[in-house]
Amino acid sequence: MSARLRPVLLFGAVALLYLATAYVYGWNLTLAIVNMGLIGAIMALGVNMQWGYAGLFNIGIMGFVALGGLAAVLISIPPVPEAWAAGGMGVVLGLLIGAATIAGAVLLWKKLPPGKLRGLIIVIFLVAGFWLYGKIFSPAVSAVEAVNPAGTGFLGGLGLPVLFAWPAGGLLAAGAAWIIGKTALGLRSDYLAIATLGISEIIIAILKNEDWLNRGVKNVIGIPRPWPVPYEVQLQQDQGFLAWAADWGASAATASSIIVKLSYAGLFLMVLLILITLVELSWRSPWGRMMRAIRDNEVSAAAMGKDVTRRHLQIFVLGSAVVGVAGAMMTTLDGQLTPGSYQPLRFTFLIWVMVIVGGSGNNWGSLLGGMLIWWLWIMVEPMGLWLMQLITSGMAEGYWLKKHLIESAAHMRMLTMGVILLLVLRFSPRGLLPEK
Amino acid sequence: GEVIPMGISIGYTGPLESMAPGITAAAEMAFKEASDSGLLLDGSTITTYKADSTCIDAAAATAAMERIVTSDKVRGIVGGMCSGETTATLQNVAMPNGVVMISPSATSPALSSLEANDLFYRTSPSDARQGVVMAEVLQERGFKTVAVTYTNNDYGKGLADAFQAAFEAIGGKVTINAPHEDGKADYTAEVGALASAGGEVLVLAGYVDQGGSGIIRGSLDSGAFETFLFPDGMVGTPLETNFGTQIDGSFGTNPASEGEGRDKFMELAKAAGFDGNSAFAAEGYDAAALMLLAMAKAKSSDPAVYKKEILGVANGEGEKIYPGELAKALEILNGGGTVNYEGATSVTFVNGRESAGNYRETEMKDGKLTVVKYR
Amino acid sequence: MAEPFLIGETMTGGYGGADILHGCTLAVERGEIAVIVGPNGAGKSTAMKAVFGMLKLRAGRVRFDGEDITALSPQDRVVRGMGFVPQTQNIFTSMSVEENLEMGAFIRRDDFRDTMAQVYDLFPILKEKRNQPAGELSGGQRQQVAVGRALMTRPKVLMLDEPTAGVSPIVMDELFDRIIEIARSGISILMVEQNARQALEIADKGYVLVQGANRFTDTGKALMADPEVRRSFLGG
Amino acid sequence: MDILNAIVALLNFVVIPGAAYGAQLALGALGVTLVYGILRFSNFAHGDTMAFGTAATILVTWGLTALGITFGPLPTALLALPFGIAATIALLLGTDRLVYRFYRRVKAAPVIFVMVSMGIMFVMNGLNRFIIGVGDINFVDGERFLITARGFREATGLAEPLALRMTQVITLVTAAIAVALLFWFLNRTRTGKSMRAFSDNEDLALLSGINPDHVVRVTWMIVAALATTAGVLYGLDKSFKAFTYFQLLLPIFASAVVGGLGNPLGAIAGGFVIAFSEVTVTYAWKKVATYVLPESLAPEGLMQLMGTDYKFAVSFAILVVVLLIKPTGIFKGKSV
Amino acid sequence: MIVVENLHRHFGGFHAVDGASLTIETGSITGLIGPNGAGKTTLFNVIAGRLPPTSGRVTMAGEDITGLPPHVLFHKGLLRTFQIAHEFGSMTVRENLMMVPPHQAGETLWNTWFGRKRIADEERALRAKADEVLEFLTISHLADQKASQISGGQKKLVELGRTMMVDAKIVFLDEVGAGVNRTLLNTIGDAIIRLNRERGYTFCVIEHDMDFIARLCDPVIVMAEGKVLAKGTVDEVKNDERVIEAYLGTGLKNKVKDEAAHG
Ligand SMILES: Nc1ncnc2c1ncn2[C@@H]1O[C@H](COP(=O)(O)OP(=O)(O)OP(=O)(O)O)[C@@H](O)[C@H]1O
Ligand SMILES: Nc1ncnc2c1ncn2[C@@H]1O[C@H](COP(=O)(O)OP(=O)(O)OP(=O)(O)O)[C@@H](O)[C@H]1O
Ligand SMILES: CC(C)C[C@H](N)C(=O)O
Ligand SMILES: [Mg+2]
Ligand SMILES: [Mg+2]
Repeated sequence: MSARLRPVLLFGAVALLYLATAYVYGWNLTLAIVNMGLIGAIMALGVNMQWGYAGLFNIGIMGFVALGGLAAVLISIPPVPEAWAAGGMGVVLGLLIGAATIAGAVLLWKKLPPGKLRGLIIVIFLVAGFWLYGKIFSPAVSAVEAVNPAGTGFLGGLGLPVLFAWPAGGLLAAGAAWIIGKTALGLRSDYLAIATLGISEIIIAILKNEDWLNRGVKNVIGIPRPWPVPYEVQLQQDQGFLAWAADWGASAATASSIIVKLSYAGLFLMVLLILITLVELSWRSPWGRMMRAIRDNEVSAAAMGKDVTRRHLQIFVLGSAVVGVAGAMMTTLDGQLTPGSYQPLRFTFLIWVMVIVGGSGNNWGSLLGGMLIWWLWIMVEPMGLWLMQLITSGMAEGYWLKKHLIESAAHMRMLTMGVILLLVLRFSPRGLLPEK
Repeated sequence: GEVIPMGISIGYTGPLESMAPGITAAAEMAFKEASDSGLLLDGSTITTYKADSTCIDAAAATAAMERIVTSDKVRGIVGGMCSGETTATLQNVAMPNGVVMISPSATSPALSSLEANDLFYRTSPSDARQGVVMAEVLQERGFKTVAVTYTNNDYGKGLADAFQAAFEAIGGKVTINAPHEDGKADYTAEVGALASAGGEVLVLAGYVDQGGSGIIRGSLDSGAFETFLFPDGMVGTPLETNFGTQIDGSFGTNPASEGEGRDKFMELAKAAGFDGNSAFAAEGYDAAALMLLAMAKAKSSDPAVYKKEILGVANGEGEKIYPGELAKALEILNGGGTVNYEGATSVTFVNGRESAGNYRETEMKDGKLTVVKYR
Repeated sequence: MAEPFLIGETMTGGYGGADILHGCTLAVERGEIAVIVGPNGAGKSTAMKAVFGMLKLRAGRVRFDGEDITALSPQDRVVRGMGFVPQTQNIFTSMSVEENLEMGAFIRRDDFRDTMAQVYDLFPILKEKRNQPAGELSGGQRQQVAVGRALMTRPKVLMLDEPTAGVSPIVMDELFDRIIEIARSGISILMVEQNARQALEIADKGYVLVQGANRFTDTGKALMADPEVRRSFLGG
Repeated sequence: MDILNAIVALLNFVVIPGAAYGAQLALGALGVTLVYGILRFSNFAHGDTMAFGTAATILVTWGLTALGITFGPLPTALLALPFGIAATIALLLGTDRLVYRFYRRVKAAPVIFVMVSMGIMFVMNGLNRFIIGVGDINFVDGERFLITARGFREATGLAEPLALRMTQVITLVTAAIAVALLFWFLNRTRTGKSMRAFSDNEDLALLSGINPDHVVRVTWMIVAALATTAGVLYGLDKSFKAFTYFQLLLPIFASAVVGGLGNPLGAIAGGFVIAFSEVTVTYAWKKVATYVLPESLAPEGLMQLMGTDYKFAVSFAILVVVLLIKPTGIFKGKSV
Repeated sequence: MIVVENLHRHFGGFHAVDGASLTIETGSITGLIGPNGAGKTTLFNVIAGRLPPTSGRVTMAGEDITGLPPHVLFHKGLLRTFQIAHEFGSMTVRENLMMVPPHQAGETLWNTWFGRKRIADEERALRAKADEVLEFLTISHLADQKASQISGGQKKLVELGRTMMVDAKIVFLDEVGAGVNRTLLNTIGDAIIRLNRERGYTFCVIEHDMDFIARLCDPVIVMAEGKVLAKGTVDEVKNDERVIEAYLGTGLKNKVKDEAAHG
C-alpha cells in the first residue's frame, strides 16, 4: 500500500464502518458514536503532541479531561447567590491564603540560605499558614455546602454561555499542566508516567470531595447546551420543524435528535480541524524539527542550544490544554459533570489505545484512532452478544454452556477490545498511520 | 396486534451485577404475563431489549440506551439502575426521544425534583425516606452512637446525609460520616478511621458487590465493629455467602412491602425460577407492569400518549391489581374501566413520580437474611 | 588451494532497503590476521555483520571450518567458535566490568578465571574498575571492556569492528601486540580498522572495501605499499 | 494500661494491616519490576495475571476440598498453589509465544510493548470473568487467625482488640523470602546474570551466546510464580474478585516505581511506602489520643490529618515527592 | 578565552577530574590528550554544562560560566561534539544540521501559523547552508537518509557538521577522528585549520591520533588521572618522559619482535 493511498483507504474503511452502523442501527446511534469519537480524537491529538512529539509519557489524561469538565460547570452554571452570601468570600479568602502560604514557602526556600534554620522557618510558616487557611476555609465551606444540599450546596459558576467553557477548559488544564510540568517534568519515562497518573487521581479526588466547588459526587446536572445546538423538546414543539420533518418522512423525535447531534458534530469537527491544522503547521516547521530533535536525543539537543526543559513544558502544557478543551466539550455534550465516572481505564488507557493504534507522531492517526477505537468501544458490546449467539446457535436451548456463554457476553467487550488491539498492533506495529 | 419493543437498562456488569438478574427476571415475567394474556392492545406481544447500564459509567449507559432507543425503538424502559446513570440516560436519551423510563431502584433524593416531562417514574422510594427509616430502626433497637461510611457517589452520599440528619434529629450521634471508594484493594485506612471514631453500629451505605464487603471484612477481622446496618445497596445474597454467621445480629433495610401483593409475587417468582427476595426484583416487576397497563388505558403504545396514564393506573380508583392479575387488569382497562395497581410493592406514587416508601427490615440470623418486619 | 577457515563469499544484501553489499568477499585463514579498511559507509561493518549472520543475505554464503553456516543464527555461530566485537553498543552498560567479562565466557563450561586474569593483565585499568558499571567508564575504557569480553569467549575466530577506536596509543600498541599473539596461538582474526597503517602492518591479508564491493585485496604490506591505496584510503 | 491500649490500637489498625498490605503490594510489585527489568516494559497485564493464577488455584482448591484434602491449620489453597503456578506458567509462555515474541523480533519500542500488554490485559480480563465469574469468592479455610480480636481482649483484659491473621504472617514471610531469592538469583547465578545481560543489550547478549528464548522463558516462569503467589495470598487475606485485581494494578505500579523500577529491593520498599502512606496519613488519632492524653485534653474532633477520601491522593502525593527527590526511585531504578 | 581553575569533579569517591587548571587561548587549536580515563571527556562535560563541577571555576572571556546549562553556553558561542555520537535518529541527516542554528523564526509557534513566508525564506537559506556542509564532509548522498541508518563513522561526521552550521566562538571536539577514515580525517583537519584561520574559531580537540594532533594543535595539554600532566608544543610533549610513559608508549613493540622472528 503506498503511503498516499493508505490513509485514504483507512479513513474510507472507518467511514464504511459508520455507514454500516447507520444502516443497521440508524443515524441516531451512529451520530452519537461520531460525536464521542470526535472528542476522543481531540484527546488523542493532545496526547499525541506530548508523546509523539516530545516523548512525554503522560498517563494522567483523565485528570485534564476532568478539569475541562470542571470548567464547563464553572463557566456555564449560574452562580448560587445564597451560597455566595453564606460563605463565598470565606472560601475565596481561604484559597488565597492557602496559595499564598505555598508561594511564600517556595519563596522562602529560594531566598533563605540553606541550613537547619531555613527548614525550621519554612515549617513554622507552613503550619501557621495552613492553620489560618483552615480557620477561614472550613467554616466557609460548611456554610456553602449547607445551602440546599440536595439541589445546590455549591457556589455555582459564572452563568456564561457554555461555549466559553471550551477555551476555559483548555486554560484550566494548561494551568494545572504548568504546575505539574514545573515540578515533575524532570522525571524520566515511566517515572513521569506514574507521577502524572498520581496527579490525575488527586484531581479526581478533589472533584469528588470538594462539594462547594462542584457538588462533588452529587453531580452537577443541567449544563446548558452551546449555541447553536437546539433542544429536542423545543424542536418537537416547533410547527415549522414538525412540517419539515414530516416532509422528510421522519418522526419528530428522530429528526430532532438527529438535528441536535448534527449540530454538535459540526461544532466538534470545527474544533478538531482547527486544532489539527494548527498542530500540523507547527509540526512541519522548524519548531517541529526542534521538538523531534529533543525527542530523539535531549542531551545533544541541549548542546545545540535548545532549551529542553522549556520546550518540554511548552508541549506538555499545550497537549494538556487540548485534552482540557476536549474534556469541556465532553461535559457539554453530556450535559452533566459526574466525577465518579472518571476512570483511568476509560479516560486514560482508552485514549492511549487511540493514539497508538492510530499511529503515534501522526495527527491524522489520532483522528483515525479516535474514530475507530470509540466505535469499537461502543459496538463490541452488541457484537459480542451477536458473536456468542452465533457460537451457541448450534447448541440446544437451555443447555448450560449456552446459557453461560450468552450471559458472559457482556464481558466480551473487554475481550474483543483486547483482541482487536492486539491484531492492529500485530499487523501494523507502528500504528495504522505511522509517523513519516 | 403489534410487537411492542420494550427495554431493560440495568447494570449487568459493574458494582451491582449481582442484583441485575433478579430485576431483569421480574420485569420479563411481567412482560410475558401480559403478552401471554393476549389482551394487551389487541393481542400485541412484547419483545425485550437489554442495555448494560454498568451502574457507574454514565457515558457507557448513555450509549447503550441510545442503542435500544434509537435503533431498537423501544417504547418504554425499565431502568436505569443506579441514580447517577439514571439521571444521565434520562436527560440524554429518554427525554430527547420521548421514551418513558420507570426505574425500579434509583433512589437518590435528587431524582425527586428533576424536570422530566412526565417521562420518569420510579417504583422505589427516595432515600430521603430510607434515611428516616434507618434512624427509626436504630432507635427501636436502642443504639445511640453509630459510625457511617458510604460509597462515594450520589446514592451513597445522599443516603448517608439523609440518614445523619434523621438520626441526629431523634437524638442519635454520628461519630464519623466518611466515604469509601469502591473497588479498591485495601480498606485498612477507612476501617482504622471508623474504628477510631467508634460507635455501636457501623452504618454501611455501600454496594454489596463492591467496597461494602471489603469494609465488613476489615471491620470483622480487626474487631472494629461487629454489628452493621445495611441499607438497600447492601442487602444481597453475598452477605450470606461471604460472611454468614459472622455478622449475625446485623440488620438491614430495603424498599419492599408486605401483604397480598408481595406473597403473590414471591409465588410467581418461585414458579419462574428466580429469587423474588432479591433486592429491587419486585420493583422491577411493578415498573414493567405499570407501563403495560398505562398503554392499555391509553389504547396506544406510543410513549407520548401513554405516559399521561401511568399515574392514573397506579393511584387511580378501581379494582386493586396484584401480581399475576395483569390479564384481569387489561380486561378491565380494555373495557374502559379503571384499576388501582398495587403490584408487588403496594405502588402508590407520591410527588407525582415515586413510590411512597414501604421498607422491610431484615436481620442476619444463623447466617441467613431473614425478614423481621415491614414498615 | 584449500578453502579458507572462514569465508564470506560474494555476499550481497542490506538492511531491507537497497543493497549495501554487492558481491563482497572476505576470508581469513587459520591463525592469520585479515584487516578490512575503507571509507566511512563503505559497508565494512555491514560485511562483518553479514559474516556473523546478523543480516539476511540475498546472495552469497558464509563457510566456516569447511561447513556452510549461512543459515545459522548468530548464537549458533558463537557456539561454533566465532566471537564478535561490534562497532557500537558493544558492552553491557548496566553490568559491572567483571560481569561483562563473565558474560563473554557465558558459553564456556570450564574454568575461565585464567582467561580473565589474562584480560586484566592486558587492560590493567579494567581490573581497577572491575566492580563499576561499564556504562560509567570512559570511551576508551569501554572499548577495552568490549575487546576483553570477546577474548573471554576463547573463539576460534575473532571478529573485531574497529577495536582501537578511541583507545590511547599505548593501549593500542598493547592491543595490536596481543592480537598478533592471539593469531599465533592459532586463532583467526578478522578486523575492521581505521588506524589502518598500524593494522595493515600486522595483517597477513588486507581488504579495501568501497561501496560494498572489494576494491583491492592483497597482503597487508603490499597494500601499504600501493600509492593509490595510501592516498585514497590510508590518509597519505 | 491506657498506654497499652493505645499501642494495641495502633498495632491493630495501622502497623499490622499496613505491613500485610505492604507485603501484598510488594509481592505484586516484584513481578512488575522483574518484567520491567528483564523484558523492559511496564506490564499492564500483571494484575490480571495475578487474577488468573488465583482463579486457577481456587479451582484446584475446590477440587482438593471436594476430595477431602486439606492442609491442617494452613489454607488448602497453599497446597493448590503449585498447580495454579503451573497453569499460569503455561498461560504466560503461551502468551509470549503467541504475542510478545513477534514484537521482540521486530524490536518494537517499549511503548508498543506497553500497549500490547494492555491488549493482553483486556483479553485476560474477559477470560478470567469467563472462567470464574465476577462475584466475590472466599476460599480461605484452615485456621484464619493466629490471634483473634475477641480472644485477645479476653486474654489480656484490654479494651482494644488485636487481630493477627495467618495470611498476614504468611504474606510477610513469603515476601521476604521472595525478594532474597530473587536478588540472589539475579546477581549471583549464571542464568540470572544472563537475564540482566539480555535486558541491557539484546544484540550483544546474542553475541555472547546467551539464548534469548531461554531468558524470556525463565523470566515468565518466575513472573508467573510471583504473580500467582501474590494473587493467592492477597485473595486469602481479603477475597478474590477479578475486578479488584485489576484495580490492584495501580498501587502495585506505584510501589514498583517509587522503589525504583527493575530493582527487587525497591519493590519491597515501595510496597511498604505506598501501604503505610495510605494508612498513616489518613489515620484518625482520636482513639489513641484519648488513651494517652489526660481526660481534660481529650480531643473533640477525629484528629485526622486528612480525610480517608484523600488516602489515594495522599499516597500518590508522597510518591511524587519521593520521585522529585530521587528521580528513579528509592533504590536507583532503570528507565527505558 | 576559556580559563579553568582548580576544577574538581567526583563520582562518588572517584576523582575523575582532580584539580585541573588550564587555559585555552583565543584563536588557538588546543590539543587535549591523555590516557583512557584521564578525565578529558569529563572535563569537557563540565565546561560545556553537561555535568556540574564538584568545585572549581570556569570562565569564558572573563565571564564566569561555571555550571551554566548547555543551551545557554551554546548561545554564548560554545559548541561541542560527543565522543559517542549523539545523532537525532529519526531525522534526516540534513535536518540534523538544519536544526542547529539558533533563533530560527520557525521555532516560535506563532510564526509557524502566521509567519509562513518568513519561515520559507529562512528554510531555503538553512538548507543551502546544510547542503554546503554535507558536500564538504563528502556525505551529500546521505542528506535524505535517516540519521539512525548511517554508518558509525558517518555519524561522527554529522556530529562535526553540526558545529559548522553556526558561527561558533569556541568548539570542543571530542575524538572526532575515532572511527573516521584517515583520508577524510585529513580533510577535516584542513577544515578545522581553515575555520580557525579564516573565521577565528577557537578549538579544543581531544584525539588519540598523534599525527592528527601534530598537524593541528598548538599547544597540547596532557591530562592524566584528572590532573594536567604537561603542556607545550607537540614536540615538547612528545618527548616528555612522563607523557611517553603514561600515554604514548614506545611504538609497536612487536614490530621489533616480529622482524626478529621473521628476519
Ligand atoms: N558517571 C560516572 N560514574 C563513575 N565514574 C565515571 C563516570 N563517568 C566517568 N567516570 C570515570 O571517570 C574517569 C574519566 O572518564 P573520562 O570519560 O573523562 O575519560 P577520558 O579522558 O575522556 O577517556 P577516553 O580517552 O577513554 O575517552 C574514568 O575513569 C571513568 O571511569
Ligand atoms: N541500520 C541501517 N539501516 C539502513 N542502512 C544502514 C544501516 N546501517 C548502515 N546503513 C548504511 O549502510 C552503509 C554501510 O554502512 P556500514 O556501517 O557498513 O559502513 P562502514 O563501512 O562500517 O563505515 P564506518 O567506517 O563509518 O563504520 C552506509 O551507507 C549506511 O548509510
Ligand atoms: C440498586 C440500588 C442499590 C441503587 C441505589 N439505590 C442507587 O440509587 O444508586
Ligand atoms: Mg563501521
Ligand atoms: Mg573521552
